[in-house]
Amino acid sequence: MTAAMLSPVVDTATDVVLSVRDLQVSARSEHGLIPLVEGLSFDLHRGETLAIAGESGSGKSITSLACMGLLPAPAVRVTGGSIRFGETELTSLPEKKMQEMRGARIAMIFQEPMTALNPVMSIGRQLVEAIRAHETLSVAQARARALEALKAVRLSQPEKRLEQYPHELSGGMRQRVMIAMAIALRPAVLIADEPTTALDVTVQREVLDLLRDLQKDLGTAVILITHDMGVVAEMADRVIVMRKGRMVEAAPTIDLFDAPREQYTRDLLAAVPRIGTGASRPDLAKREVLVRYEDVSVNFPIRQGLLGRVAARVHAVEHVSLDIFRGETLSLVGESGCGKSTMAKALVGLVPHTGRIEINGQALGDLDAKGRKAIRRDLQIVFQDPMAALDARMTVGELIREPLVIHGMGTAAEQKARVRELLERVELSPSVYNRYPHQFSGGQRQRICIARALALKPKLIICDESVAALDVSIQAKVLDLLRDLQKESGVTYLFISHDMAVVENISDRVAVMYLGQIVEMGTRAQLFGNPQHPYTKRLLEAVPVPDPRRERQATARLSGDIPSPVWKVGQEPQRVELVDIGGGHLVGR
Amino acid sequence: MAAYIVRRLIQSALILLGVSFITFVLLYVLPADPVRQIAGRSATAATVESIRQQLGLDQPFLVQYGNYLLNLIQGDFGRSYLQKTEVAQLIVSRLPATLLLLVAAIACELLIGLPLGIVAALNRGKVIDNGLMLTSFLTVSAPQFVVALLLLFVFAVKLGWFPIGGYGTFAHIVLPAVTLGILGSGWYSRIMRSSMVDVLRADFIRTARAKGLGRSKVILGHALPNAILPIIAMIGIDIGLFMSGIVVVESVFGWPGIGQLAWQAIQRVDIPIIMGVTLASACGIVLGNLIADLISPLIDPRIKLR
Amino acid sequence: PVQAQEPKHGGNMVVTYKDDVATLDPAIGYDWQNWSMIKSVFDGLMDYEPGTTKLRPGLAESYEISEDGLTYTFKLRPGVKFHNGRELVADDVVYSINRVIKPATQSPGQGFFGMIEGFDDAAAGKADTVSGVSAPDKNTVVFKLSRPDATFLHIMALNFSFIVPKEAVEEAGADFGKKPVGTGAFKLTEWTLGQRLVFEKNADYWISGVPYLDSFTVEVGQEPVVALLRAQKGEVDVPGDGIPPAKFVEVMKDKAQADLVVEGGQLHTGYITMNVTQAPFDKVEVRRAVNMAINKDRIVQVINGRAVPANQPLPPSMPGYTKDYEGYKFDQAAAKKLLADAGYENGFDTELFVMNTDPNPRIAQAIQQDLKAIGINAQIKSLAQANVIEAGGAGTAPMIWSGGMAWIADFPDPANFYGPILGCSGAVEGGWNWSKYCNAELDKLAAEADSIVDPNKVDERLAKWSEIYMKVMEDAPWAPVFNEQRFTMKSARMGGDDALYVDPVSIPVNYDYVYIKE
Amino acid sequence: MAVPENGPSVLRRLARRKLAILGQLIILICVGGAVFARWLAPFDPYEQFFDGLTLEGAPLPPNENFWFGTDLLGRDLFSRILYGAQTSLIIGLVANGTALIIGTLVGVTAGYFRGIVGAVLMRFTDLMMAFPALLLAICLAAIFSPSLWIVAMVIAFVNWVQTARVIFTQTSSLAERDYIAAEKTLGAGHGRIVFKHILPHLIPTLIVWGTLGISTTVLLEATLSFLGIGVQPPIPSWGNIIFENQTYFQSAPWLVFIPGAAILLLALAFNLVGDALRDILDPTQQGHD
Ligand SMILES: Nc1ncnc2c1ncn2[C@@H]1O[C@H](COP(=O)(O)OP(=O)(O)OP(=O)(O)O)[C@@H](O)[C@H]1O
Ligand SMILES: Nc1ncnc2c1ncn2[C@@H]1O[C@H](COP(=O)(O)OP(=O)(O)OP(=O)(O)O)[C@@H](O)[C@H]1O
Ligand SMILES: [Mg+2]
Ligand SMILES: [Mg+2]
Repeated sequence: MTAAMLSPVVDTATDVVLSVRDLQVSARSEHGLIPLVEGLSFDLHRGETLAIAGESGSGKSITSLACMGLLPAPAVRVTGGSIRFGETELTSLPEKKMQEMRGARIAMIFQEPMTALNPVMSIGRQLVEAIRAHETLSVAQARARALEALKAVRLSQPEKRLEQYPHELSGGMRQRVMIAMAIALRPAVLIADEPTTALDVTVQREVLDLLRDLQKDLGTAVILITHDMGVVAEMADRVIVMRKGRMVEAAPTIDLFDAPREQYTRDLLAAVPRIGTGASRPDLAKREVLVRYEDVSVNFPIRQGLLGRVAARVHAVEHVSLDIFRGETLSLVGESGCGKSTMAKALVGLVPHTGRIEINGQALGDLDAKGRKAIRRDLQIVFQDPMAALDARMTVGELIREPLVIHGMGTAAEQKARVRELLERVELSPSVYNRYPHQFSGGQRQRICIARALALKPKLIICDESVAALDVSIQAKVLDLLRDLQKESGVTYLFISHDMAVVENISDRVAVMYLGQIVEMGTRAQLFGNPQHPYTKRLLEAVPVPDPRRERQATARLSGDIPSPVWKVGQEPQRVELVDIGGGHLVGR
Repeated sequence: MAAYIVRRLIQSALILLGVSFITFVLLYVLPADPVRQIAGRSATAATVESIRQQLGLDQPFLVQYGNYLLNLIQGDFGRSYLQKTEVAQLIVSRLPATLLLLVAAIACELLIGLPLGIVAALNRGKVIDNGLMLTSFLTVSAPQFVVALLLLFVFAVKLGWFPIGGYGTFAHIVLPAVTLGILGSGWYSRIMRSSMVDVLRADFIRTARAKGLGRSKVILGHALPNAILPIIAMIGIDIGLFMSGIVVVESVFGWPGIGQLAWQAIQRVDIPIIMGVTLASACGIVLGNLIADLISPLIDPRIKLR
Repeated sequence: PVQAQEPKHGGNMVVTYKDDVATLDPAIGYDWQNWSMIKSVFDGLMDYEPGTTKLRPGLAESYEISEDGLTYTFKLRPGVKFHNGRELVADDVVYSINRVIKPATQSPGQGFFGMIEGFDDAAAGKADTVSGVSAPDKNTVVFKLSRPDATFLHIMALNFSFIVPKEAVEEAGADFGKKPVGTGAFKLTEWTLGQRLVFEKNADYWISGVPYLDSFTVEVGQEPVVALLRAQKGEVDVPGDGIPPAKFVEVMKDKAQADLVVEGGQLHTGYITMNVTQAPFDKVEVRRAVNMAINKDRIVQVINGRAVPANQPLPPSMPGYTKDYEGYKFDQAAAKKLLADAGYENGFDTELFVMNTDPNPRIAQAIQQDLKAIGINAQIKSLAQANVIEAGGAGTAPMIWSGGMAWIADFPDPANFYGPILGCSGAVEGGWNWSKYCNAELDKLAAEADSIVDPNKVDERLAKWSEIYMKVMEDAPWAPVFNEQRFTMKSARMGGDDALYVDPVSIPVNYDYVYIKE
Repeated sequence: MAVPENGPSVLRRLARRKLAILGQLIILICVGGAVFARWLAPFDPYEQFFDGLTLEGAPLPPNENFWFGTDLLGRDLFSRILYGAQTSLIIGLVANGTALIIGTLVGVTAGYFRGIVGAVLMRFTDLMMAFPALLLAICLAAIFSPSLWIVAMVIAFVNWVQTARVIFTQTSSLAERDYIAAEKTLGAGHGRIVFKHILPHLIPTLIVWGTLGISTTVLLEATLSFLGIGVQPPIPSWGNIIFENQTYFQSAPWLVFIPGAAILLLALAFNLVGDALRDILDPTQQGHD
């Protein structure tokens, strides 16, 4: 592949705002320079959206940081090529000049809205500071501008937000603040590095819409970095596909989706889960209840006052009743904070609950310590963030061996052999036994978690957003793995997710949760084919579709704030009653 | 907030009660007889007994302690055995000096320790970092008395920049505060360094840079406020450590604080003063911690007082 | 030159001390530093010639002693005024003596007045007043004693018997020690707790022409090393704690500074007590062996020659000192032999208690090494003063090095070295006779000696005391080590006889008689 | 990323760092000096030499006979420093170590288990923090008869408080982490979680506090000696050599600065090794030397 082949399709010199040529970024290490990005070239035109897609670790973020002059020096540096912003060469620009550039001419939105804002500064101050860094304005004037920017990103109650701190806002709101900060100075280039990956589908939808509208209004050129082909299809004019630091393919979006030239691109597209393409699943032979939730509630008290009396409660799970059948996959969907994880935690005994949870006919509450330990063998959970769920100071082998040691299964040699077997099962080389979690990619780590969960041959595995953080290609692999395991051993899954496409791919039945209660439940066909509850419908609409030709009809925007599950003592949320509308399809009224 | 403070004050009162009890027990079992000290060498056994009776020291332990508490509640700290003066008066006359020194010393520690910690963090792994680490060890390993005298000798006697000990003007406080400050700065710089290293890795630092802020603004405006929290907690711990160092520094610099009062009282088993000073310093420590806890949420709004 | 001899009036002198001044109440104060100030603020019936140990009348113009030595009649000096302006009368004397004895006062000096008739009842609280003190008229005070006591006049010169005005005491209550009102040469005008005391000249002082200074300031809480630095800079006239050991050699080597140093004797003896009630020190041979084992010259060298070796309890400047006594010679071989005689040819283990302030632990270590040479393994217990005193009183300490805790004489009389620290009365639980040495025969001799009150028979009395101390040395409950010399410094501008700066009674400075030259 | 399959042993990796080697060397010298003091010391550390003092009774500066000079009693300072290493190492390591252990125990118990036991422990810690340590030491001194081990215990008893506070805070936050929840769902008992999954994460903090604590405890021992609870004279320790002689820092600087340097070096050496160890034990730091 030559550079000429990859050169952008349209090239009218006048409207190129950012031009990258033969960029090379390298990291210093014990073994000399390691190239992270090599020979990357592209042009960004005024008003266009250029998507950079590719698997994790392919150098997308490094590229964008190089454009911002924010590479983590001294370890990582630009070692060749050029980045030109208009007439200015950025790679050799002195830091002082680069500072003037940043924020004002090129702005950036980062992946993690939760951590990208300074937690100890009010939103207003952070915005005002950004504005005043580039324009000589009084605080009051800058504040007015900040307010304007907040209004532009359609944040509710913008005046109030100025006084608030990041932790008082939800993830979506924070990401909007980030966007407001980025557009406040009307930069010519906006780099958005996975701006929605960490967000809920519904919120993602809003943020994407917002970005598109803003771009239309301001004419800003946007570099959108993502691994979600759905997002690419919806947003981008052109796409660059990267892999291992190199550009694999560059094409207008429609062309790319229609006729991917490279095998890698084809694989990437194939891996994207699409609603309606889930393989049909065999019906369960007999419906045998493995887990039963009966009127389960979980409250978290909020203490206040002199004596620390309980003033209010977070009603995380409200009177939920639910059966999980042996051998099936039940998915629990809903937006962030609706109580999905809490359901899972109650099941494994991490949070106290009221009501009754039965496993194999035994009520959790009736068990003594020994019984609880025994039942742990049947229940395993795979968490959302594999890095956080693994003790960073233990080797992978030891981590997987943990459950065997805890439950005293076999001799040391047997245990080690079993670990090797498990590693192979999740398609990792047994030779990684002595490595540490941080030496693996996210997908590999998640497979380690799964291996650990499998060690005890459990009857039920809870997957709490287990694939949310993964690349599409890796996500697909993990999902395949899960399916294979189920086929082999008949294990049951409680699958927690907010990604409707994934859910559609893997579940037998689906339950939709909203504010701690189940609002709709049924088989996959029932739910996806005939969604009844408005909330379910909204969830489905929000899913980005990996088809650039599809026209998206404008959806009604969520007005006001997300309702809160916090209730004063004595008050309770209204109970949702589920009605069977036929074939076990339950809908909340 | 108010409820929190009230609850903390109640807790503090309980802590003070505990401190007073332990101190009382220790002094009670201490193999040294205050009455002997009062009565003098030529006293007869009868005199000794009479004084013991007058002071109520012949009573059973719990009665003594109960009486002490009863008086304490009425604000009566008792009278010094040997000076015969009201303990409250003695403490009140010396407390301001100690508090002043404490505040000045902590300010010094921060002024010395924080910049060093920040510079070390910014130059992590380089020669400067190692040099500063060495300095921090030097400061924690230095004997206080020697440092105090050395500073006094160089800056007051030889250079004449400051008065040779005493109390009153700003010039007087510099050397004692610096002495205490130098010694504590080692801890602060080390804690600051590690906290700063963590914060500098945080995402929001990158955000701040992406806004186009200058280096100093990023470090002082964004990194510092986030890195300072462990320091605030450390100040709370530090006040406790100070109380022992203050004796030496006060005596070298002729600083009229409670350190010296306590020292002499301990030497002579003047129990009311020991009790009074102990309670006063415990009060200071407890209040210091309370203030530190109250400041924390002002710096980090995520912290909720509960 | 002549000028220097002529005292000048005016000026302010600055004196520093490490320890805070606890109280200026003459009935309470018992530290040498507050004694010197109390002596300037108050007066007693008797006084000493400045810079000497010679008694002279003070507030009493004259006194008479009855034949049997049991009645003392003092005639008060007329026209003496308290600082509050009121004239001193005989009732004030009666009040003051009663106050010291009254249990409620908790005076550490109460025991000194045991010879006064009715003391026991008053001290026990059975009587409100002491029957032995009375004021027949405005100018006369009569003391009746229950036994003749030659030390009585010294007691009348002691701080504890200084005269205080009743109304001022009652007004100030327990705080009198912070608001003293007396008849002395100076009055207290400022006391900033923990910092400084300022004394101003009493213009109405009953000795005309005295004091010379307009005022003197005492700064407290000053580390001796720092005080010396300040003295070298001229900020301080007299560093009250003397020259600290760390600076001593340096100062003495510098001619200019050495000239400002004043040296004088002190009524001080440093000694080792041995608990005679416990093995192995119950054997006199062992105690003598210890006496012979100590290399006193070396110890004096260790403290930079700031003392002279001692061979008996009394210091050389104390009347009654036995000049021709040779004491136990330093002779390790003989000491070993004595030990062997006592059955300790292999030596023994014991403990040496010592107060923990420099140079005492050092001296203890030198002693330890000397003892080791004759086979005695003494483990050092270096403790806070109060703990050593407690151990000594309880009799649990086999050996104690006295340094830092005792014994600077209260008054210049040989009797002062006996009673509580060598006599039977102190050899009780909690007493200050740490040797627990009790020799009834010596107690009797002591009583006899003190009953010789006739001024003409002083020599006879002193001879008796000398005999007592020689007998003590024979029994050797102590091993006297050295008599400390006082080395102090004064600024170049300070005038007055050197003796005033090492006054054996008004330690460390006789504020009333020193003056500023320029 | 090129990561060796089987990392070399901790010791071998320790041996690769120059600073850590220096630190180990210093520690080795200190320990060697302490253990072999009897053979290494040119003189008896207790002997007060007649020619060890000038005629005025001043100590001698370093010379060919007394390498580090003599002290105020005419003893050989070099020999005393060697013997003093025994005491100081015991204080700096045992006392400091015990304090760390108590502090960790209390901090982890309170931070991990919470509940009533945790609350009581933390209140007790608050109480200890508000309590003047020196007073406690003095009283203990007077009540027990001082010996090296008592001193070590008193120091430990006084010094654990700060560690407990810091460890408590850290453990509380560790206990909230996902991986601890994951361990719980695997059925791991509390003991296993605490020892295998919490303690290892506290190592960096413990290293910082432990190494800084070396100097402070060695000096604290000196303070205690002064108060009468320390090791009793004539037994030397680095701290009490400094303490006895601190007023002489001008006239006999060797008496203060030589033992001072010894303390500093020891603390530094432990820090160098500790720093290296922390990096080595922390797998996430590998490849970042
Ligand atoms: N500071 C650094 N030092 C060395 N290597 C680094 C550093 N930061 C990133 N890398 C490496 O650079 C490569 C590209 O990283 P980059 O963050 O650009 O990936 P990405 O495409 O953004 O992936 P993701 O989708 O996970 O965000 C990765 O292999 C990563 O390990
Ligand atoms: N320990 C806790 N104390 C107080 N509130 C809690 C606690 N754990 C969870 N909550 C609250 O309970 C609610 C449900 O939380 P949960 O973690 O179950 O949501 P979720 O559906 O899993 O969300 P996400 O998709 O973000 O993981 C949220 O409002 C959350 O803030
Ligand atoms: Mg990235
Ligand atoms: Mg969740």
